[in-house]
Amino acid sequence: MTPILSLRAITKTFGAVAALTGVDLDVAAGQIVAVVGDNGAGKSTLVKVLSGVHAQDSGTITFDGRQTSIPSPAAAHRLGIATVFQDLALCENLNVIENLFLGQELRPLRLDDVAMETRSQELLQQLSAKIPNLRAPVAGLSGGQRQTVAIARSLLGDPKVIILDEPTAALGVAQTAEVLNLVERLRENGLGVIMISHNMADVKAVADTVAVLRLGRNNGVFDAARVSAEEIVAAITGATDNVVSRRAARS
Amino acid sequence: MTPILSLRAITKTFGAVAALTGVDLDVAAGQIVAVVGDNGAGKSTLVKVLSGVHAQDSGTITFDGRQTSIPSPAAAHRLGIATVFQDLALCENLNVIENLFLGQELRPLRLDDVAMETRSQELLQQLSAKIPNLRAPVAGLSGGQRQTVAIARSLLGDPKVIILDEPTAALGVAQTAEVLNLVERLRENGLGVIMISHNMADVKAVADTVAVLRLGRNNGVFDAARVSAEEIVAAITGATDNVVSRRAARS
Amino acid sequence: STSQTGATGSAEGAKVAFLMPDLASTRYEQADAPMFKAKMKQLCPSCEVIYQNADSDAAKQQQQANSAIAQGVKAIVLDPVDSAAAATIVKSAQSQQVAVIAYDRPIPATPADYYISFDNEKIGSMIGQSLVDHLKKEKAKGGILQVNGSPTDAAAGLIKKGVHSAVDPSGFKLLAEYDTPDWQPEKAQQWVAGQISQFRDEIAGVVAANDGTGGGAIAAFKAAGVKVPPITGNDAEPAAAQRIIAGDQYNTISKPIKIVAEAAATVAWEFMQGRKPAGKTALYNTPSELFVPTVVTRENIKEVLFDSGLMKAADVCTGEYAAGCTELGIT
Amino acid sequence: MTVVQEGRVLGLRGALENARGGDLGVLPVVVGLVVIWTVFQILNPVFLSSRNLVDLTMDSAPVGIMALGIVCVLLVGQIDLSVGSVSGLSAAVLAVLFVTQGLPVLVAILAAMALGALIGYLYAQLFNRFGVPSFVITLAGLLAFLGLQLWVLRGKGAINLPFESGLVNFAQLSFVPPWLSYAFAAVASAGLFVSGYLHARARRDAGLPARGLTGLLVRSGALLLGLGAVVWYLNQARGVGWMFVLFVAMVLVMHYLLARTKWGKSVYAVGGNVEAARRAGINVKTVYTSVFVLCSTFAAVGGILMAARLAAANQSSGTGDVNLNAIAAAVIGGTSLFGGRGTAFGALLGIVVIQSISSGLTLLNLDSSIRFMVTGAVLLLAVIVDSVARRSRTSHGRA
Amino acid sequence: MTVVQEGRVLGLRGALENARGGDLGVLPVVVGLVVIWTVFQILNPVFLSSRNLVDLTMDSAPVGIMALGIVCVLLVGQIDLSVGSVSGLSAAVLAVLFVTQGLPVLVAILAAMALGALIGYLYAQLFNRFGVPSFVITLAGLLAFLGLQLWVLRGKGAINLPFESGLVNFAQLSFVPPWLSYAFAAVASAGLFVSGYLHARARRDAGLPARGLTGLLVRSGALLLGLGAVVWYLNQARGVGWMFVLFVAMVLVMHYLLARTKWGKSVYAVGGNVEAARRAGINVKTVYTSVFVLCSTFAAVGGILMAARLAAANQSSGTGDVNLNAIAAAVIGGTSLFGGRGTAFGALLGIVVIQSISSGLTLLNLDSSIRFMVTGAVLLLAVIVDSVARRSRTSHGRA
Ligand SMILES: Nc1ncnc2c1ncn2[C@@H]1O[C@H](COP(=O)(O)OP(=O)(O)OP(=O)(O)O)[C@@H](O)[C@H]1O
Ligand SMILES: Nc1ncnc2c1ncn2[C@@H]1O[C@H](COP(=O)(O)OP(=O)(O)OP(=O)(O)O)[C@@H](O)[C@H]1O
Ligand SMILES: [Mg+2]
Ligand SMILES: [Mg+2]
Repeated sequence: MTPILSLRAITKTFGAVAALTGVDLDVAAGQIVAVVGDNGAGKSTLVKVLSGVHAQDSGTITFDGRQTSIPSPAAAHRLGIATVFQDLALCENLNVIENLFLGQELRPLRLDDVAMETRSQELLQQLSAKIPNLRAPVAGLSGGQRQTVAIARSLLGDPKVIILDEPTAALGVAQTAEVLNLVERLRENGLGVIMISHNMADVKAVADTVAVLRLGRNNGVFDAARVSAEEIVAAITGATDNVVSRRAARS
Repeated sequence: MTPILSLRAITKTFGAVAALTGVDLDVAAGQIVAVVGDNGAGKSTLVKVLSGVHAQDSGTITFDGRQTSIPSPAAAHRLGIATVFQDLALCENLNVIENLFLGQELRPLRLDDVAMETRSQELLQQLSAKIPNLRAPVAGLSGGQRQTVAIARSLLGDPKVIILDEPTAALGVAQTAEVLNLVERLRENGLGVIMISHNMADVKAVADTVAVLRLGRNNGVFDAARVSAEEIVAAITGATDNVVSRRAARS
Repeated sequence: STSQTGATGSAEGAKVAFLMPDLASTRYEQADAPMFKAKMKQLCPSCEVIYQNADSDAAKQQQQANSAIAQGVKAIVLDPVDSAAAATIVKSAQSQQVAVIAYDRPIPATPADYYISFDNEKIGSMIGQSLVDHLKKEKAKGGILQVNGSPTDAAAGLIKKGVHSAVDPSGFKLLAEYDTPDWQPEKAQQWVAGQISQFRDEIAGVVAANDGTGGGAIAAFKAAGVKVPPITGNDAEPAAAQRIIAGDQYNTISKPIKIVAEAAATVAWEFMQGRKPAGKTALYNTPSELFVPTVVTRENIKEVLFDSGLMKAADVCTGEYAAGCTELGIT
Repeated sequence: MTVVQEGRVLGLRGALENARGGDLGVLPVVVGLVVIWTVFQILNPVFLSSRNLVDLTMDSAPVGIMALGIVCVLLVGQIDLSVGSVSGLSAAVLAVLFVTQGLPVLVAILAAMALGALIGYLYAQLFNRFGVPSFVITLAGLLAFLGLQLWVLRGKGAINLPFESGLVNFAQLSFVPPWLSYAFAAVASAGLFVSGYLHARARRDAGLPARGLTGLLVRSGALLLGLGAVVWYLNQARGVGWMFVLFVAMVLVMHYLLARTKWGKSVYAVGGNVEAARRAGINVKTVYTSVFVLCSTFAAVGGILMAARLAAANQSSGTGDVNLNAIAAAVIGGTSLFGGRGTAFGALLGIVVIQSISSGLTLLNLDSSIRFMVTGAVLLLAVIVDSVARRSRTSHGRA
Repeated sequence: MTVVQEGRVLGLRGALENARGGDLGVLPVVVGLVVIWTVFQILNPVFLSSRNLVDLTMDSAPVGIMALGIVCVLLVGQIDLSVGSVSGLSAAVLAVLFVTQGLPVLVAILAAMALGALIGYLYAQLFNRFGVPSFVITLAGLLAFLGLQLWVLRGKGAINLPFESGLVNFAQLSFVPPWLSYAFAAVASAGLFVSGYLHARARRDAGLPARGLTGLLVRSGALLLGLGAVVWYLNQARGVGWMFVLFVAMVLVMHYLLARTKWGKSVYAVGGNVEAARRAGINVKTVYTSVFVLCSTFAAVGGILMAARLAAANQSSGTGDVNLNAIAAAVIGGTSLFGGRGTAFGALLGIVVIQSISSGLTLLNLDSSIRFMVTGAVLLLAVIVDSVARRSRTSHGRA
């Protein structure tokens, strides 16, 4: 598989903190890559580099065979990269529909609110979202409802690559299952998916490849079908004897 | 076990949305109660009622045998209820130490920063937190780092009941294990713990009792040792044939 | 050090400060300052005039005076923003051997070295009296509206007092009066418009404390579609001259600024050379020289403003005012 | 038929639920206004006379237009302290070009507006490039453009605008003929009905709940009655001024732009969470630029109208409380100083509140010390009514 | 010994890392100030003369104290537009009580300050009870207290304060004797060393990294040299005014309160995220009350000093640009208008920038129109330097 998106030697520092050091990553169309790592390992920073929020300090990004740069979120949108951010990036003062279509409203000069509302309902139904009122400000939504809105938003355009930063963190069991189903459907439709998660079960369930980040560096890329959860945890924590294995042993 | 905290018929509405309707809940000292439910089921609203953020519309709260009201977060603190909120409630402009000790600073008239820094380091170490610089504003922390800070904060006072609203949602595998260990230690120390989670594995691992909320109402209280994950999911979704079970059957 | 203080040594190349109070009236920037500078240049070509305007801020004026003293002026010509606060300036200047010439407004609390002025209270009474006389002559009925200057401006307080001294005993009823915040014409306009709604045709005339507020009052009558009654002004701005020529404004007041500014320059030059000129009279224990302003109406506008060279017909008689000028023989 | 009924039920229920939820919209400001009007009317019966209300509408227009610009700037979470100076400068430029230079009035107006737009563009550049807080940029602008205004008027002080000119006439004496003003009211109410009907039909066709026919009819009927009554009352005196019509038209246009276009949504998004807006691919800098340009241009328009109304431009044009009044009108009308919340109609209501207080006190003939105190007190009272209502809303959980 | 060395390495490395990370602290404002000073000095050599700098320090004090109050209000994300009016009112009250009523000056001062505190309390009540935006409350206050000031002075206009009184003397003529001023410098630097040393020792004892002895010595030495030089230079003219000493002392106290007390942390927390502060059990209303009271009291103190410096209170005391200068000083000193970011030292630096511009332009002898324009331009320039540096900081990820 030729990668649709490919990173080489990406480095990013914040003041004295080196968030990413020489990170490589490849995603092909129709492939789900899980990026896992400890808290502060640099996963979200990687996502932000890919979605144009931060510019990398050095390193190259190749998209669809062409070397490119992603200076702004708008540029990422243009390339066809859609992102669900860990902090969701919703406008609390706008309602659900407005948030879903933010930046990609239908009929810019005379908003087509009928079409937007219909499409929103469809999308959210597909994710089994339980949102009482689409016209209330997002400020009043529960954590999981917000996350659903953020996921729904990334599906709106016609993206080639979707990046999900801990998409199921706040979701209920049913919604999580729906999102995993959705991710699989995205793969079937030939999209490249990067999914960040702390949940080994979810990772094992959907990912094709698992890339581990540790302290801002690559720490192994595994074939999801062949690796065990324990091996991934060992790569994440940097040791086979860790608190997780001890806990598992104890119970 | 006599409950240390006990709710009866708690009701709370937001405009037209009935977030809680006649909810009952009991927590005893040395007991871990997991509250589970779908997105928007009212879990966080329940937490907010208990921590003085919202006042209930009706219903009674009994704490330590005395009927009481919790009109403000300060009142909750005084009773001995510490809370980790789902949205964390950190001040982005303050640094980690300042956030940890917010409202309970040592030596109010001449802050004892040495003692506060030492104590912060201890606490965070205990949670295996990986935070490069305790004196940098929280704005620059990763999602999991923030969550660790919020959890550490709730341990600072000398609470009798700790409420954790999806405490491990953003945590890495190691940190999650540490938090679960911590929750068990809290039980051993005789605290009452209310833990909200979407992760059935975590719930099964630590909880004594599982209370299910559905659409703002009680939907069963189970003994964690005897109930299966499937039964809980069925109570959450309101059906034994649900997307989770279908997904499980498929794979 | 002594080299920086006045009173001794050569006056060649010396500095003098000319400190004006506000921008509410255009005269300081346009008339007083250039005329003072011109006269000074004539008396002492090598001397330097430091001109500052305090923009109605007494503290700023104090800062300006201090900085003038720091620059080593030998005399300060001071038109105080606030007569009381100016005492500080006089004290500190005099303690550093810098002479202070009070200009335009007196400084009663601490005698300055000299006082040259017209009298704002007098100006108030003159415009008021002129209007009252006119109304009596016309056998007008009704009452008078009084538009005062800014409630936070001491000079406006003096004018107000003067106007009252003419209007109160006149027999015309004082319908209402208004302190115009910041001398704003728009505020005056809005107030007068309200009074037109209230009193309709009871209004025989309006005493406005300067040309700006007078213009506002006129605009209010025009906008209400009502005949404009006689309205006063003060300052003899070109715009007011135009309105007088057009018959919209009844009077304004022309102060012989050139004479006063030149007198101030002459006196300052005396002080700079270390002499102490004697006053024509004494006011507030200060040797003083007072000048009398002239009320300008349609009758005398030609002589007072144009024949004297204060204004040029070419500047004023533009557009629709040309006809009025011709009628009055202003060319 | 069921659909329509369902729609009506929803319409009614929705309104009730909103009221229960504390979402009273502009109602509280209106209540505050009614209180003010009643008190002033009792104190001086001239206050609610047609004549005085006509003056009130005319006085509201110039600063109201500025407030409209301020609403936009506040919506993105910024501020413009210099609208007063910009209005004064544009008045000065207009007067110099039109009177002194003898250019056609339209050219002079366009030049003054262009200057306003340019100033806004300059602000936006400084803001976007250097990230200087808009408070400081526009504070510097306040001083600099006041200086420029004085410089433009140097050696003149004040310039009369000829009373005969179309501009002065527009601002002082031109009123809508009564028949046309009634026609306006009718057209507005018919327009509301037609657009509402089309919208409801489209929603129903898409299977969404919609307002019922009766609801639409009642709404348009109420508007017709309300507008008709106002127009009739104003027509008892000179009527509805064209300048006021211009103001209302601008409010309507801005309302449309803010509520029904992509640009409007971007403005709210930038004010609500600028980082989220940026990540959504919105060109945040363009939004800031558009808003600053709009605000300064509106300030210029306000300045032109103020000069026209006074028939003069002078050195004190735009000084004094013009700035504060424009900002206060926006804030009283419910625009948040922290961005993301507010409407164009807020500017209209806010300026009417401010002008009512000012006009009412003007009529009372008070000593200026008392006048200042009462102005402060009344202003506060008007806003307390509003805030209490809003607070009940937040306590119901809607921020 | 190793600990000390480790400490020193940390101190140095820390500073370097901060600079690399773009955290330049107050450095940019200082750079802006140096630029302004250089330019003005070139244009007029009197600018940096001791005499002029003495005047500058004295002029800075009253508005600087007000700016200190504004910093507190801005820190909690609110604003006070009425410091000018409150200062004018307190000046008027002081003058009436002291001069007209003949009360002892201390009683008059305390009464004026109490009035200020009361006003702040009133604001806080309105804010806490009704949730009226502080912008509107203090706008109403601006008007109402201007009215009250006029009323207090009715029939008088202006009241002279006797030159012989201690108060006027304090503000105009009383300077620190040279030996004492040097002693102050020495005490300050010794104090910095001792407190730094004790703190470092406590940290080392607790096993935390700490500054090394050399670093502490260098820092205190630099302060000694810097202060000594300033004091020496000012002593070439009249010296260091007691009023300026008061101002600096208040800055130090406020710095301590904000940085080293629980109350200070609450203020930052409320400004950063009021809901988080509330959930942390902070009594948010008390914090707002304390801050509003502080700000109005400081405004009253500023007004008293301003009156003392003028030796008069009049109707225009506190009007004009007092408000804007106080707010601008806070903002230029790096206080955010959105709350949660700023320092007490910012007020000191900000007011020095503003007064330098004002004093420098006064010396330049410009036409008013040009003066306004240049003021605006210089203000902008000073802040651009600052903002560009700050921006590099945010682009490095520190908001
Ligand atoms: N402040 C508010 N204003 C309006 N509605 C609210 C508010 N807070 C919560 N709600 C509504 O109340 C319901 C319950 O919300 P809550 O946050 O308690 O859900 P939750 O069980 O915590 O869900 P999640 O698992 O997604 O966090 C939701 O429908 C939500 O939209
Ligand atoms: N804007 C910023 N300023 C300063 N430091 C930052 C910033 N953003 C991230 N960091 C730091 O960079 C490191 C990596 O952060 P990142 O958010 O990428 O972690 P993560 O892998 O997503 O962790 P988590 O699983 O907790 O979300 C952390 O140490 C964090 O503190
Ligand atoms: Mg992350
Ligand atoms: Mg929740």
